[in-house]
Amino acid sequence: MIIPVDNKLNLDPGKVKLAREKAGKIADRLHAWIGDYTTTTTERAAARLMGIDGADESGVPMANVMVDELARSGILDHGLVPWLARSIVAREESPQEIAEALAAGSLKVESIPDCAEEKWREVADKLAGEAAAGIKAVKAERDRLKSKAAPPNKPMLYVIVATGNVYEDAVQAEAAALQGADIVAVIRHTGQSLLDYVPYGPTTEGFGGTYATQENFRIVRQALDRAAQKTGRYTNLVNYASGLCMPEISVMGAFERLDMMLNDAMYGILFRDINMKRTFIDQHFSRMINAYAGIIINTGEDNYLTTADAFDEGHTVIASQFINEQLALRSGLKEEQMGLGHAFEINPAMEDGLLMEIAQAQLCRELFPRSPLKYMPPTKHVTGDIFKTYLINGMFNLVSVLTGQEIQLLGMLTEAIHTPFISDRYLSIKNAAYVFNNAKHLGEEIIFREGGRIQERAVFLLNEACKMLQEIDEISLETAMEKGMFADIKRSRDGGKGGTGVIARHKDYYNPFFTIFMNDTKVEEGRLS
Amino acid sequence: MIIPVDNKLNLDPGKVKLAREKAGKIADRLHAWIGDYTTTTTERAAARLMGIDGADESGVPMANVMVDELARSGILDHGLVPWLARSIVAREESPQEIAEALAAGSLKVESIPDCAEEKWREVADKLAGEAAAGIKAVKAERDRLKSKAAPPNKPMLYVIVATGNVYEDAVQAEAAALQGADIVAVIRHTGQSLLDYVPYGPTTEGFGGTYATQENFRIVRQALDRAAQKTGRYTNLVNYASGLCMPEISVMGAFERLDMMLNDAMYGILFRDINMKRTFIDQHFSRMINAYAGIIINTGEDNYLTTADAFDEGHTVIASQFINEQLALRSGLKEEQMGLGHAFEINPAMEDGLLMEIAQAQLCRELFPRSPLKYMPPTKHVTGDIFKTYLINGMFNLVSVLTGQEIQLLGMLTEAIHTPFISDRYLSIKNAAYVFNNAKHLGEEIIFREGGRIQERAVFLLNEACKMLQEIDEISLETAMEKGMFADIKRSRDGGKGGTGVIARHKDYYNPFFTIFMNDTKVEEGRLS
Amino acid sequence: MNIDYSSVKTYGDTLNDGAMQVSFTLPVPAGDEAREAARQMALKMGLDSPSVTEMADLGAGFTFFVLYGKCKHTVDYSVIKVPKQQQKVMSFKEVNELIKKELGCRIVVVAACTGSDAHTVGIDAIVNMKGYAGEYGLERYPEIDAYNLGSQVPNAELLARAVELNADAVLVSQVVTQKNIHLENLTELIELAEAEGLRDRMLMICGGPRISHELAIELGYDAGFGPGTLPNHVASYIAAELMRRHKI
Amino acid sequence: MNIDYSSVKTYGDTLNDGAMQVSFTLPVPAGDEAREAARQMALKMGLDSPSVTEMADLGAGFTFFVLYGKCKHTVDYSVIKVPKQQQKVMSFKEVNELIKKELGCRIVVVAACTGSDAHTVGIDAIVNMKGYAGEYGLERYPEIDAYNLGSQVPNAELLARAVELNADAVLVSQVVTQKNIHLENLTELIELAEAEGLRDRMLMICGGPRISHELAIELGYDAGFGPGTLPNHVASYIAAELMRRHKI
Ligand code: B12
Ligand code: B12
Ligand SMILES: Cc1ncc(COP(=O)(O)O)c(C=O)c1O
Ligand SMILES: Cc1ncc(COP(=O)(O)O)c(C=O)c1O
Repeated sequence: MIIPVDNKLNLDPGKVKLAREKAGKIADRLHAWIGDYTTTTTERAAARLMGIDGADESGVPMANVMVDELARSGILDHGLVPWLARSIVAREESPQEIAEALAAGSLKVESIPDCAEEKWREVADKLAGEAAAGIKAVKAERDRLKSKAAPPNKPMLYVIVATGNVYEDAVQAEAAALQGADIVAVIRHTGQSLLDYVPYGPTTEGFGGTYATQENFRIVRQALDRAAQKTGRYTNLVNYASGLCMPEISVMGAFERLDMMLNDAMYGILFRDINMKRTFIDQHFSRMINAYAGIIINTGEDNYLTTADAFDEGHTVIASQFINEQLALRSGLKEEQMGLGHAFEINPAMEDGLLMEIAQAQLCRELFPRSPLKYMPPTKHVTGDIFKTYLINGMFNLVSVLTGQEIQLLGMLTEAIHTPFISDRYLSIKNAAYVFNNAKHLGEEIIFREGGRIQERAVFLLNEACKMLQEIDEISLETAMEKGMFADIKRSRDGGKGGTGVIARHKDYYNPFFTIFMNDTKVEEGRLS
Repeated sequence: MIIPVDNKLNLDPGKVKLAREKAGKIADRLHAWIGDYTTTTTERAAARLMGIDGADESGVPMANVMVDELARSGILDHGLVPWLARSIVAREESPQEIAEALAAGSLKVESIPDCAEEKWREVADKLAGEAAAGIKAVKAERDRLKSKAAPPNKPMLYVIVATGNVYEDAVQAEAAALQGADIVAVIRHTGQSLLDYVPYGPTTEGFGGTYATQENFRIVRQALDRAAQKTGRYTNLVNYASGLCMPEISVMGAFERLDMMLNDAMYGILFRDINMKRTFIDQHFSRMINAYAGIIINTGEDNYLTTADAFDEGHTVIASQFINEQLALRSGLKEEQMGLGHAFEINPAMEDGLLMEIAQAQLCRELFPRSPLKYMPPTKHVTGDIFKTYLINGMFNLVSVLTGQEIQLLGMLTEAIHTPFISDRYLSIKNAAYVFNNAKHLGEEIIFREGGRIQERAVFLLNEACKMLQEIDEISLETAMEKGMFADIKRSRDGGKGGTGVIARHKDYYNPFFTIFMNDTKVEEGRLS
Repeated sequence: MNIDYSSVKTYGDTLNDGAMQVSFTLPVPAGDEAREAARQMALKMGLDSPSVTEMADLGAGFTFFVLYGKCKHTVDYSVIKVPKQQQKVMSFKEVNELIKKELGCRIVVVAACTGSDAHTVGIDAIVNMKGYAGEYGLERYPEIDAYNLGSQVPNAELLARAVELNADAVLVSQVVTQKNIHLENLTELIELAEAEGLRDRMLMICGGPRISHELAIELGYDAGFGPGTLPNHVASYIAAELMRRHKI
Repeated sequence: MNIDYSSVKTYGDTLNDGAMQVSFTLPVPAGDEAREAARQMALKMGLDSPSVTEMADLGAGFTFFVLYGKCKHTVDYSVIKVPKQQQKVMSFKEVNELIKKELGCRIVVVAACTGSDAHTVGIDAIVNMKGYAGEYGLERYPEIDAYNLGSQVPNAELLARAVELNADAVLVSQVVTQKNIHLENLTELIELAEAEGLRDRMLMICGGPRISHELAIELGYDAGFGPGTLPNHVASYIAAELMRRHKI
């Protein structure tokens, strides 16, 4: 996925290096404490990895039942795996059977006898190894399917479905694939990100979207695979990890062959008021899973420009991308898996606004040359004038092909009106297909005047991002968010939802997946700053 | 109106010079015989200039009555003015009174006695001088109104109205002006170009448009002047001179303060099958009138790309522009008055088609740096998918602002469906206003890669145009049109409509306006090739 | 998804939601009353919950609207029958071979864009050598003699030439449709042919951007061709239909 | 042009031509029958001479259409009356002066985006310091005490805070409108206020992209504000209305 880019913007490599270094230090400062904690959802994710699935009679997922029990009995700080492994040794049952016994009340946490560390470790590592192998198999299947499929569009066409009924979603996803979409995302039910569990089973009455459940993942994945047989192309499936269940949803994604996941703690903090500590810890494990599963993550910097002004705050996106890159590297993600977010959100009424968009998009491209950037369409400033919206979306597509973006969220005709109709997606795909083809090599042909408005803007953005990173390095990322340095939104360090799910690790804490995943996804020499 | 342009395309100035020289020779070859002839409409135009207006009971315009009578009596080869002047001397009546007497049958052509040349010349020159002064006054009024008005958009926004009812046209023209149009054209009734007279009075039941009549010109001019008082901007009015009455309609335009006129003999030959000789003679006088009246002409090269393929035949547009430029100079038009036509008509399904459009538009811009190019929108390849049409029109607007065009015919949402609705114009103006503003200085910021696809295409077009001009120089323009070298259309040298209206001039032929107009509109040193 | 084809509704993102987009202009000044008028118009059309998403002042007392609503009408799709050309489309080569082998004589075709219509691109695409979208035009078919009379040809002249050339098929193009001029003109041509007793002597075929086979049949033609037609579509039809008529 | 406002038709380029554009999807496979179904749908809506200008296969058995036709319905524009806010819009300075001079005490305003709706940009535009489109927000008004509770605030909590702060006006924003959730939520708030006897103690004002003053009145609010609202519009209304109520 490496797109060759020249230095069209006359950027100072020293500045780029500086930004990366500062971002590295900011990430290190977070990672200095992230490893000291676990969270409820991290442990639930481990449970899911160990094969625990399903929900009890009242709909509480087994993973929650188990983790709640361990928390109640005060041993969650050791991690879920040790206890589970010991139970397996003691009862010679499967993880699922143990969970069900716990749920049924027929088994008490305390009733499991201790055993030699060696012994339960062996059981734990074996099960974990099998789980990891399962994920690898899914990854291999994806690689196989992709390698025999026709190559995707460039940039790739990404559309969303959001009906609230997974069966309707599946039909629409299939139609989108037939229309030429490379990527389909199923929007989540409003507010799922604030649920401290993952709903179970298929959704037929969602609101504003469909729950991210493993069954829903499976249903839509099948629909897209079906479409792939007709089109000979591979359609990527996307869902959302961000929220209170980041690692769990990542596990589900790894199992069900999702191809991309939105995965961003900063998004959760700023836009869903999630507790900082909680979500940074969750993000780390969650991204490790994504990394191992070969899933591309999407980060949420684009959202900043819906609450803050896209022209005034363009540099905050750049700064955040640097931070997200460093954080992602520390979770084992390759740059090729980092769909760093940005957006075309400058007020269309702005004189020379298009030049500013080109500058920002080209800057992202040059700063992160190996990353498949996720480029979000105009949303905030589009109106009920659907014709104009269609046109602005076309300009967005033009900037994308001109600057070599990779993941192109398509703008919808009715963005200002309602969640997309089936025809809106079709029209958006036609829009992009026309522009991408008609301007295919424009990027190769066009050079920006030295010292001109475009170069100047890019240089300015990079400078401002550097300054911002320098400041954040001094005050810490948490303080920066307290001060409202991103998205014009202030969040207090200890406030937000989900803080109670954070648990300091015991010195004997054990989770085999950390090792397995991190060993597999070694970051290339010299990439970590 | 001079737009500064760098040599962005790496053009060979020698080639440009060569093209101009060849075009000059082609024009000279036409002008070697044009001056030997007059035509019925040329003489009718002279009648109109001398103040003859109105129509007889059966609707035949006075100018036609008079010219027909002179033709019948075999003295039209002397021109209309000598006889008219002699009648004035003899009868001490106004030109109009004389025309009416002729129409009523109370006066016979032959009954006017001869008189000393000096005497009738004095009368003729005086009347002609007054007519010319009248036109100058109209021009001065235009200059006054423009100087106090806000400056137009850049490129200027040009829309058409085509209701068939001049009163409905007037409302729609006014609305368009209020919406921000800089230029409004009233489309002509289908087939008017083949009428060998100009209809009289207001039109209320036109088909596909409204007749070009002097009354209609006046009604719409007033509507636009009314709008100007509200907007503080000047809205230019356009109509069509091309056809069998080129000079007459130009006279009407000069009287009624039209600001632009479509004026192209080659268009008439190719697209209306008008006799070559006839229309080249007509065009000469007609353009002299436009030149004197300060009217900008629009040429019709854009039409070639509706019958011929825009990619394959792009160079024919360039060649024709060179020829039209040289012809126009020979009629006294300044380059600033030459709205040379070109168009955005490459199939939108073509890979890199946009790059090809940029190359062609930039080439036109650099070859004719002082001329207000008339840029026509996509028409042939747009479909009933109005959303896509709107988008393609936006790309057209983008190319226009990027390459510094001046007269931008706005593409209509419903181009493939019907003549424009009132809302289509509004949407087209919004489209252009957004793109022109949002990409205002894009042209200043963007450079084309040396030897890249865009430069290569432009150089290729210029080379092909040169070759074509060379060939035409050898075989003559008439032969070139016989061979179908323009628009994929073949026209025989002596065929076509209106050939009988061509009359070889008598050695005593006299038309004072030729001298008055040409003396006034001296072409700058060194411009004629 | 279980679609009841006897009662189909428009679809946004959920079966039977009735979603629909509308845009129009009203000759009233922009404002709250105008918006309400637009809403009422939509209600009269059978749109529930109409929502004006854009109102724009066009100046001079006109206002433009974009509106979404939920259409309550249903259509019985299950009973719709549309007349169609039956024969399959053949390639240039296949058509020529068929004519040569089965018909045994060359086909004569006369084409024009008639009336005041001056649009030649469509008919040229079908008839001229060069053809359209990579498909050769009828002039290039060795087994077809094609005559293209050009544009603005009077209907009577077209028929006269067809008789003169003993044409097997007459092709007429109509592009301008303002005030339904194409319908008038096509009807005139058919009536003329009938009056002169020529109607059954040749295939009468029309085409243009607003022509469908169905419309053509209604107007009394043998076939009609719309946007996207390629020369071989027409050639296939003519060859197969002539064979059918000659009972080959 | 002589427009009969008691019977207004849609307008393309000639008075009363009824021109209208429509687009929709049908859950039927693309083809001639689909096109005919679209035409029939248009006829049912009252569109004469419907013409499908675009038909696109959306895959999976759906087809999209763009269609033009001539709408035969008319609307009586002359009798339309729309409830409107009466007072004129004042500037930041004028509002503050008015409050200071005439009301004599600061106005307390409590604002939130309630229910599951998490869109804060709209309410922030009205309330926050920074304001919107160059107009200061209510927080900046020296004579107004504005409290912005943010998003996803339960209706009950908003009311409780309003009582606690002795608010003169409650501002509620609703942006998400899917399945009419905004109507449900706004109705709940009013009913809650009435049940608690608070309704007449404070101005109840709502806003959002699909809110109009008319709709607000219908729902039992004092005023409603839609797209393009600026802070001073709201401030003007509140100040003037409070004066009216206090009979100043
Ligand atoms: C090119 C063009 C012109 C050129 C024509 C050049 C020429 N020699 O043909 C020029 C610039 C000269 C021109 C002039 C005018 N035009 Co014009 N023109 C067009 C345009 C842009 C494209 C038409 C075209 O060539 N399409 C491409 C061809 C390949 O498609 P097609 O015709 O549909 O043909 C295909 C099929 O329909 C079918 N087909 C067609 N005919 C036949 C016949 C048979 C027998 C068969 C089997 C198949 C068949 O096969 C073809 C290939 O698939 C259209 C807008 C548009 N985008 O459609 C306007 C358009 C057709 N023009 C229009 C008008 C009004 C005019 C003028 C009257 C304007 C004026 N007042 O000056 C003039 C006068 C022309 C006249 N008297 O008829 C209107 C018609 C409005 C209406 N619906 O009635 C249109 C729609 C533009 C608009 N929105 O206003 N025009
Ligand atoms: C920005 C945005 C977001 C941001 C919100 C950030 C934030 N903190 O606000 C983010 C990215 C987080 C977001 C998320 C979602 N969004 Co959102 N979002 C938008 C977007 C692009 C712009 C809204 C906006 O800010 N407009 C600008 C402001 C200034 O305009 P405004 O709200 O109309 O406010 C003005 C007036 O209405 C008025 N006003 C508004 N409120 C009030 C109140 C009072 C008292 C007064 C007087 C005036 C007033 O004054 C304001 C200034 O003039 C719209 C699409 C669009 N272009 O409209 C979608 C949109 C609103 N979102 C939508 C959806 C579905 C969602 C999600 C549910 C999607 C999902 N499932 O994940 C989520 C979840 C949010 C939730 N739980 O509510 C849909 C709603 C569909 C519908 N009609 O129901 C929309 C229309 C997009 C779409 N087409 O799908 N979104
Ligand atoms: C990074 C990221 N995660 C998640 C989401 C969606 O989150 P929610 O389901 O909370 O709306 C978004 C929204 O656009 C996002 O950008
Ligand atoms: C140069 C020129 N003259 C005249 C016309 C219009 O001529 P007519 O009225 O014959 O359609 C055009 C059409 O676009 C044109 O380009």
